[in-house]
Amino acid sequence: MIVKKSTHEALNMALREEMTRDERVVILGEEVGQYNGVHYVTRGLYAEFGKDRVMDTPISEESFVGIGVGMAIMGQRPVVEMMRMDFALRAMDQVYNHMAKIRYMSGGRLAVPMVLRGPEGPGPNPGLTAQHGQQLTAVFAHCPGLRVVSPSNQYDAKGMLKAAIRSDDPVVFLEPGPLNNKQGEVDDGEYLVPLDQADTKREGSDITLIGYGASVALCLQAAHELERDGVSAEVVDMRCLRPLDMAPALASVHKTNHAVVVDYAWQSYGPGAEIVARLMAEGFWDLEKPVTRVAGKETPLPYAANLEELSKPSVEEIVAEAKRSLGN
Amino acid sequence: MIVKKSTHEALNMALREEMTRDERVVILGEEVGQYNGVHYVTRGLYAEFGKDRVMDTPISEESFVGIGVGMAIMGQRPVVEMMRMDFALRAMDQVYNHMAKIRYMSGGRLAVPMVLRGPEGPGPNPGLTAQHGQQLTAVFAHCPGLRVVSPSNQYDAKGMLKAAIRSDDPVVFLEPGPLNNKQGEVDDGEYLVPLDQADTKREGSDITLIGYGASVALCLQAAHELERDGVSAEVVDMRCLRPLDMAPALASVHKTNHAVVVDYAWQSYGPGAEIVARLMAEGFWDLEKPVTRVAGKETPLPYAANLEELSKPSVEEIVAEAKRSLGN
Amino acid sequence: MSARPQPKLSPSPATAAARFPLDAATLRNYLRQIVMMREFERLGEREFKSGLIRGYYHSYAGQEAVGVGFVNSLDLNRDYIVDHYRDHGHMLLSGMDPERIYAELFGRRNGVSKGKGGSMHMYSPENHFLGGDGIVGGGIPVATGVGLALKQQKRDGISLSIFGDGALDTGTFHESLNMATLFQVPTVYLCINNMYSMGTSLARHSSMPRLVDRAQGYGMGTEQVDGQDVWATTEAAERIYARVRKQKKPYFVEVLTYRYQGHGIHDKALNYRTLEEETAWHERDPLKLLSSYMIEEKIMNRAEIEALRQEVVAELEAKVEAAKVEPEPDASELLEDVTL
Amino acid sequence: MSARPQPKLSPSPATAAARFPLDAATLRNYLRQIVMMREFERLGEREFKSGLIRGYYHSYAGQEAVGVGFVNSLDLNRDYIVDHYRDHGHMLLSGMDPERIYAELFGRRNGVSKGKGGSMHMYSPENHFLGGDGIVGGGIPVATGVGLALKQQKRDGISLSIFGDGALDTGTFHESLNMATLFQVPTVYLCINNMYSMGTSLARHSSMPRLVDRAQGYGMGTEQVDGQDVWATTEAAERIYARVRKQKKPYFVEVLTYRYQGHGIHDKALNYRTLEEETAWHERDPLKLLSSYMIEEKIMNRAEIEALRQEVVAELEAKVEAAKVEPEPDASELLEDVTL
Ligand SMILES: Cc1ncc(C[n+]2csc(CCOP(=O)(O)OP(=O)(O)O)c2C)c(N)n1
Ligand SMILES: Cc1ncc(C[n+]2csc(CCOP(=O)(O)OP(=O)(O)O)c2C)c(N)n1
Ligand SMILES: [Mg+2]
Ligand SMILES: [Mg+2]
Repeated sequence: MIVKKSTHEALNMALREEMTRDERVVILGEEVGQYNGVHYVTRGLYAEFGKDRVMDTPISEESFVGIGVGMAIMGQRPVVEMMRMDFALRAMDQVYNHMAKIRYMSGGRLAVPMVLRGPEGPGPNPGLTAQHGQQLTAVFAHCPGLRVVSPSNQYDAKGMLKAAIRSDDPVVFLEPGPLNNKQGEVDDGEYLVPLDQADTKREGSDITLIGYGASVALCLQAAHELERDGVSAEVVDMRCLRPLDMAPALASVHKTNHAVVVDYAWQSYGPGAEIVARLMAEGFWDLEKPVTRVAGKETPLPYAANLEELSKPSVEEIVAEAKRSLGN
Repeated sequence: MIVKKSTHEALNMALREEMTRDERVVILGEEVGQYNGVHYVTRGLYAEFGKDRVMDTPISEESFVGIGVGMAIMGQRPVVEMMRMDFALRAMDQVYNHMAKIRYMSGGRLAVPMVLRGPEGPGPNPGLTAQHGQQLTAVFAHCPGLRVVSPSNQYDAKGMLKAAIRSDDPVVFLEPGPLNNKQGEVDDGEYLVPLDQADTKREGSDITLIGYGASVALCLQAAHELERDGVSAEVVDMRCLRPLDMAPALASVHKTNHAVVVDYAWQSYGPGAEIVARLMAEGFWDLEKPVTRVAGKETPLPYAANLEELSKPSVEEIVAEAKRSLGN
Repeated sequence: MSARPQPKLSPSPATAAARFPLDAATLRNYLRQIVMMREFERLGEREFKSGLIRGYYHSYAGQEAVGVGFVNSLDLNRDYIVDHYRDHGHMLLSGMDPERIYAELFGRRNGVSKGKGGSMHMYSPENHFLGGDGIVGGGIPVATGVGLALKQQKRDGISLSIFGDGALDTGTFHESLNMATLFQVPTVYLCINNMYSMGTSLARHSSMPRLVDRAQGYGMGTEQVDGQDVWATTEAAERIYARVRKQKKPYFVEVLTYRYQGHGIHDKALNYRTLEEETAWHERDPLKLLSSYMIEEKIMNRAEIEALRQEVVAELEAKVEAAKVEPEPDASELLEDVTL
Repeated sequence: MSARPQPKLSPSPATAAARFPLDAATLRNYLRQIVMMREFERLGEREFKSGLIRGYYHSYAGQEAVGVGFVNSLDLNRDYIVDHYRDHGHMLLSGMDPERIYAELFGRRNGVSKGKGGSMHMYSPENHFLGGDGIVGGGIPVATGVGLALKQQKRDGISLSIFGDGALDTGTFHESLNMATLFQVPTVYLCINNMYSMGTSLARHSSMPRLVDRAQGYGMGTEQVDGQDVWATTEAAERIYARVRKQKKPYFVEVLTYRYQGHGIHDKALNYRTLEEETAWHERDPLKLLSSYMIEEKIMNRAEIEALRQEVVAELEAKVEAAKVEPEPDASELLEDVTL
């Protein structure tokens, strides 16, 4: 049945369903248990599943990610929460050198079926500032051995988190901060959304707007505005960053011959760069104009309300960029 | 006077000159002092400058990078060595959230004039394996607030390290591992190489090969081979990854209309992606063919000699890709 | 929760004062400082609720006696502070103008960090205040580096590293204290143990109930101090700083106190602690302990104290109002203070 | 270097053996194991020099009595090991076939990790050996997670976390031990203190000379053990494992030993230590202590011991030769075992 839920509720449904289905699924993180989760994702699970399945940790990110790795190679299915993904910078050695590499380094003798999840980017609330509102997608997506995904709506959030928990690969599950409290339709029944398929979220014929996570909503709004001006924009949600599924974007560009890539992350060396590079390699002959990017500005996230707004990619920028590409 | 030196000797000259010139310059790292540096870069400095200026640290990367930050905001000029840049994964929070951001977060009231340096990528010796031979260039280059540079020869290595030490910005100085023991010409006098200028290392008219760090040598070799087949290749050394200077590459592509980007890092979300994305945005109309990439294979660095070789970008791949681009 | 530490029973203010006398002028000053810090946070939280302050707000209310002892006893002409995010009280004690702090909280261009930092990220080199920090434990190595710089520069100051009980669970604490002893840095590690790391009580995040016991492995002097009592904190701070200055070696001190508010302004439920516990700590409120002593000793009477409070509030309200009407940063400032 | 710890004076083998008797068959087995480990490394270093092994090579020579006590005493049907990079000896003791280890060192497709891992990255789930690890301190949280999994799966094994003295300087050591006590995991933290972290002596990298003293802050049992003496290591291991199995709580043990070779094969100068020091440790060589006791007690004579050594060498040489002629991985394997 389709119900209306916030993203954190959708994620919570996914966790509850998977914990019920499989007792190897355990949650670790700061304030995930008794406190019920700072962003509500784990709400109620401590009461329901008890302290051995929903474990509150001290502020020891590197080591509790490593504990997750140890549990995973023993066949548990740990879901490790970063209160904010920024704090995974503390755990980067465990992510890059253990979680991602043990399968390969062991010649496939061990698997690391764990999920590292948490919110990234400037939201849900404003004013997160420089150390709490970063979008580090590219840092994860660069690392072979990981699967890296980021949903753009509530339905995908639930289905992808369930698929992530069932994956035998380590998955970094990036929850777009700005989406956390937003509502949308979710199926309250059993379903999975694959971890390796991009998805066209809106059909259109003149230009392709490409995003993932929170930037998909910007693309959809921009498409809406462009429509008023007679421009038909297609919106492709990349959704799965590693491995990156280019098929829908390439098919779309084949049709529209124009594209703009939209990203909350810092532009340089951000995920958008890889998407553009793939369009170059595989879509060049379809392009009438260069693909350009609208992304986060290249500064630490500033505090002042006006500066913070300016630092984020905006619908106006996307519309302007699209029009520039189309020559109107 | 031009002398022949290995890269580690060139770097050593830079350190010695700067430490002599400015007593605020101090070195911190594992085995940099009494042991004389695992890759010889700090050789002799402990004996010459003493233990207060060349400080051996325990295996505490996160914290001694943080100690560097604290010293830098107090006006010292710390040069912090990572025995291998892989170990900076341990220090990523200090790099991203402190070294890079304090200047901005303080509204410019503080500067963090420090250098983080060390070897990256699969070398100098073979068999480094998965946790010791990574090339994490893109992880650093994505972070606003840092300068990120990587020299491709001995001359640049010395001049850029000296400039990095004198910079008021925090600099991540990436020493290409494969270059460490290679020899080349260095000026034993005083000179600086700017931190924000790419450099054309070879002139040519048919195609542009773009690299940085260790991949420049591959490009030069490929250019040499292509010449035998009558193809004139220009080689551009990006050298400064953040900020990224596109001018020479754009000028070159304007002339050649063809380009291949070469990179030891993993291809997806690697530095090459950003270079391609910029060529797309700013060089599109000059391109006759799509720019493609030759990069590291997307696996942890394997141990077996044949697999390790296969995992690295090769001259043959570059030559093949160049010919494919040129349609011969 | 039997393992949860109770407020440390300490002598009454009168006994404490007898052991470590502070003169009337000093006590008046301390009282004013405590009132200032307490009221600063009250107004700040009010402005947060009114929407002018965004993001995070971590109140210092309840912990004021720690700052009174440990910040006042520094010599900020030569000493330096590296703080964590619960930093408003320490900034005030460092001599920073409340208007500039409010301006930062309001995101104004004249704020301490030009509006770019916010509550957790203010730096005032003039006041030798080298930042709050939003990363738990993130400032500990930085403070150690500040100590090392002082040593290398042959200056005779010390650095004060301030962090909470939660920071003891981070690797940087451990790595930094080991290096502090190896390198003999003149740094005081001040752990403000307010019994909680966000919603997690000491017993649930710490393998040992006494944090001094967790700091035994670093070859440095350690002690535990009552953080509700300005005599105790002042005595300890003066003694510890004198020792560190003389020996040029690091020191660890755990100060026991309590935060009255939630972890941050969004943490309202406080379902993780009991009313009894809160009440027990409020019994030993630092403001209450100090003011009742002063009344008893006839240094000030109740009316004078209330007048002082009103004077402070009026002063702060004026600062709030002035900061409110300051301009926001210019759009061009977005891309300043970072190399592009 | 006055603070540098000297080899711990311990009773003579005869006294040790009297306190904790081991039967002749056990001693013969231990002797064979020590010889095997020692000769394995000798041949490995030879093959490195001949160019067949590349990258890193960290010899276990000198430390064998640690493994004899602490690996043999595990029950590897239910217990697990998470090691660091100096792992060859422990792999042999876990029952892994030397040919497969050499094959890995030669980068062969039938190597323990299909030739992808190399010296530091071998994993044998069948032998409950869950890896070497190239990151100092990187395996400590992993071992803690293995312990937690055993607990959650209600299995009755324990996990053994092996690391060096240098790992005590990493944040993961500290974070993990704190959590081990909080979560009550059945994990033994075995610190092999061989007096050096690469070229840095204990006194230069550790704020306290005794590492047990640095492990007091985690609310778990700790002790220091003589690592040259198989009776001492066996006694300690059996007792500690029994305790951890029963109490289901973590434990920290520091074992004092010495590595004979440089840190790795490239570290030849050893300019950081003295011949006297080396000689003092060789006096108490684990092979020497054990064999002289066995000779004295007439369990084996010198000739038998030499025959044993030759037999082991012959066995290992055969393994080396067999591994040498194994095929290298197929090029297609480059992109296997990783999702693309
Ligand atoms: C590395 C990191 N992990 C998690 C957080 C989120 N967080 C902020 S404060 C806090 C609790 C810290 O408590 P404590 O150190 O006792 O200081 P207090 O808030 O009590 O003053 C947590 C978990 C963070 N800021 N940084
Ligand atoms: C995080 C990290 N930093 C640095 C290194 C380089 N390194 C490898 S081993 C080592 C010394 C470790 O000594 P110890 O822990 O005592 O073990 P031992 O080699 O003596 O067995 C160092 C510095 C590393 N592998 N990982
Ligand atoms: Mg606290
Ligand atoms: Mg050692």
